[in-house]
Amino acid sequence: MFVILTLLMILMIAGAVVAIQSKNLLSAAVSMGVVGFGLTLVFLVLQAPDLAVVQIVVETLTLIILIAAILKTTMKESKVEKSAVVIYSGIATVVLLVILVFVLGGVFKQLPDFGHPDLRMSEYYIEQGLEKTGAANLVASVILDFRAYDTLGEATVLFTAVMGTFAVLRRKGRKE
Amino acid sequence: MTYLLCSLLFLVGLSGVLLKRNLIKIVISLTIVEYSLFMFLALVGYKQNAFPPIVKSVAEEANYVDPLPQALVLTAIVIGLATTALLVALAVRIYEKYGTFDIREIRRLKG
Amino acid sequence: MKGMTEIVKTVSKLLAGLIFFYGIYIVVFGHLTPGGGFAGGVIISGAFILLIIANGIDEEKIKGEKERASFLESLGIFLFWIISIIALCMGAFFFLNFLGKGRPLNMFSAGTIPLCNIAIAIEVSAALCSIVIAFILVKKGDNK
Amino acid sequence: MSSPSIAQYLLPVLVVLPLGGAFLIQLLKKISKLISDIIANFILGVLVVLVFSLLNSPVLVYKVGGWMPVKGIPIGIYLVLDGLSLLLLIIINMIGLISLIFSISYMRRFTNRPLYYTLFLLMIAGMNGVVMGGDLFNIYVFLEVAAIASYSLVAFGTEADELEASFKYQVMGTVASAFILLGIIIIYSITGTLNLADIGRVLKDEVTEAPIILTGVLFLVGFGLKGAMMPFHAWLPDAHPSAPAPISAMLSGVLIKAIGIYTLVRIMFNVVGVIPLFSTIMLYISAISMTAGAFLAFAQWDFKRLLAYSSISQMGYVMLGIWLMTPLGILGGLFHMLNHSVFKSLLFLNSGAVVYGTGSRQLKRLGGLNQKMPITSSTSLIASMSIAGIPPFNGFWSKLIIIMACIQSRHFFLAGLAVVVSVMTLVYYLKVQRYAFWGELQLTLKDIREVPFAMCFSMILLAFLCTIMGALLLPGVKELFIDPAVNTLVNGREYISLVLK
Repeated sequence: MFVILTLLMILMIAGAVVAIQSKNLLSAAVSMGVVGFGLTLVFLVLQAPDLAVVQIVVETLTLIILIAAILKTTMKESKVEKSAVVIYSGIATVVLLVILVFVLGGVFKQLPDFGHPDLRMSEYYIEQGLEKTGAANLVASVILDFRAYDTLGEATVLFTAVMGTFAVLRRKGRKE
Repeated sequence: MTYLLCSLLFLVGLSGVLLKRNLIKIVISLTIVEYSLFMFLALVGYKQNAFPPIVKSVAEEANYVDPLPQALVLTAIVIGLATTALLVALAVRIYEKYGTFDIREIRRLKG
Repeated sequence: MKGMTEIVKTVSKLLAGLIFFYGIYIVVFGHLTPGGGFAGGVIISGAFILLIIANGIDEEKIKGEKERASFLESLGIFLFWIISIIALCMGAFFFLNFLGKGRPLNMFSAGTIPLCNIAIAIEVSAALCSIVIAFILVKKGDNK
Repeated sequence: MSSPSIAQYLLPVLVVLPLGGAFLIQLLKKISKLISDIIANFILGVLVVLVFSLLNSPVLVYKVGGWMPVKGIPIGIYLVLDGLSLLLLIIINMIGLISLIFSISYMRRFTNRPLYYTLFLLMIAGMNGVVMGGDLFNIYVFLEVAAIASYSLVAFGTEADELEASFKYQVMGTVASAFILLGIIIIYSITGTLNLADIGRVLKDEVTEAPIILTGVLFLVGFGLKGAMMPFHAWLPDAHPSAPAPISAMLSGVLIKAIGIYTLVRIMFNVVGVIPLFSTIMLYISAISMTAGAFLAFAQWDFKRLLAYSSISQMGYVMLGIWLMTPLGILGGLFHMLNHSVFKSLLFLNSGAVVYGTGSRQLKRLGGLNQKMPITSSTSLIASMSIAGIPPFNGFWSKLIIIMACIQSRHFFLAGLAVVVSVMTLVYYLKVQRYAFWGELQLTLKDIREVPFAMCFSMILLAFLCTIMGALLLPGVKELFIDPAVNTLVNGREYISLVLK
């Protein structure tokens, strides 16, 4: 299990690097799809079937929206000339990220190690989940009963995004 | 070790946001940053050789994976979809107005 | 936007019904099997999007569709909003699961959870359909 | 199952009502053109009445879903109302109502009014959800609701530069949310719970551990980006000017406080506990914000960009007050936050009136407006006086308290800096008055008229507030408004025992 997880993660990182560096926008979108569907497999390996179902479907939809936008505009990446500014900012960012890797690495050692989480709030969800809410799918009971207020906020986020997309994509913003 | 790989993906996405000039590339890098956070959340909730959080029968008392981070990931996935949809809508309209996806071009045209 | 070849059109007509019912299955059994309001809603919207992309659309007819989709979306989230405040109006706590829990492990068993799942599925499927229709309606770079 | 007490009843209504209103507007928008105005204004009016009825209530804790704690561990999501969130609620809903009245006639120039009102109500609901949230992930979700609504409202005019400003604002906002989510995940993996009070209880002694310091830094970066603190302010001078005037009044006056400053202060003071090193870092950040914001504002010729930079500088004042960590400093910071939301939104509404009347924001092309637009120029004179800290108006009192707090805690350099920046603020607001309102009337502007009644009414209301809010420091009134907020911050970790009693 552990080996599969590491392999999948390496695949996702490779897909991410290709997505960012590729010249053609369509191939960038497709390699983003690689990262997304790799994430679906990671969810399956981590015993999270709920997430795999939602992730695979939402990933397909994100790709549809992204590729629809790319086909409407242009596929070629803007030409990146190697000016001094680009190189300096590149080096500065790489140095910053290397420092961040060490900081995050140091901190993650002190978190409860992988595979043995210290449950506190969710012990109750696991023991009393079925009895108190009647739902066999504990994740559904957490989403729609223990923390239903989150899901109301989150459905509102989707509603706001649709209203925002309508506001941005309408033909004329101002009347005069 | 797995947390380190996950933070590597976060940093690759973050570097894409900081370095890239193309609007669509920035949107893709932001999505990759969000994917790494979802993975990190799922990793935090994982328990060694435990069952997925679907109760098979009322009687037996199996040990399940932690359902709370999975609920958080479900919410975060839809928030990520909402943000991406709005960002891509903005990128399409910006391309329509400026004719290019390149930030430097847009800043020059904006004047 | 013109549709695709004849083969794709017929296959998409056959498949769309299947995907639609699979989505409904995921929503209705959301509290028993993995899935739920969100996954099922997105699958249902996938069925509609497949039909739109495969068969192509004419601009005017789809504008009416977009209005209906956004109305259905507001209706869906309004239903979910009403489920959340019914308990508040009855004097109990906000978002209380007031319906009976029923016998575990069968369809009518989790109080308001299946109703919430259905309301969310309506909202999510209508929302994503209207987003994709809005993207398709954007003309290809008309005014600079 | 004990049902909630009457006062507790109002907590969820403050979030549910604007949400319901937003969905209702989208359902009923076909009935008549006025329906969305009526619903939106009615709901915000009810909200203001509810907030003022909650004034001197004790700390209220509302358990959503009726889930009582098990073995002392909170299970569901809590809504917590204490002094600090009540002060923020007053700011959000009062300025929201006044901006809404202003936008009744201002938004005639824009298409699709119901969509505008829906997004406005969603922003109000999001901010109310953030301010009353007692659960870390719940604050993140409602923060996203308010943020996404404000991204689309900034791009509401779909002009070329507005779209670009909204895109830059959204990219930086999403990066900020990613950092905040990373912080939340680390806190969850350490403490195993998401309830703010419970996190505080679990973290009681280990405040100097590496993960907690990293989470502090992540929250500083994330909420700093959302609140446009100095190193992360790049999006604000583009986003605020390009938004429609009532929206930039809401963004500058309310959003960066409720999302940026409130959340950072709540987590740092009440939950994690402030390390002395952290408060000195914040003092430096606020000092830089204050001075750099003033210098940048000094050089602007666009009316709204000048106001945007001045917001950054005034936010520096607020944070300077709060992060002195002394009762007097916190009093000054919170009182300045209240005052700033009033006079900054008045200034943005004035800029909207000028744009509505003359059609341009460039100070060079304006002049002598006080002959043609008396109400706008007189209210903007009052606002400029109070932001610059001239005695009778409210800005003077809060700046005075902040400077006294700096002296009391022996930060003489910061006190001097605050005085210098206050003088600079006076200078660049006089520049605005000189070029926009006094001076001779430009030939092109001969035929402009005063703005319609709804806009004048809201400007006069805000100007009236500017004058009387100095009285908030009187002994009788102070206990009602400001003291509960100051006490929640002064005895920081009491919050945990209050919520989990």
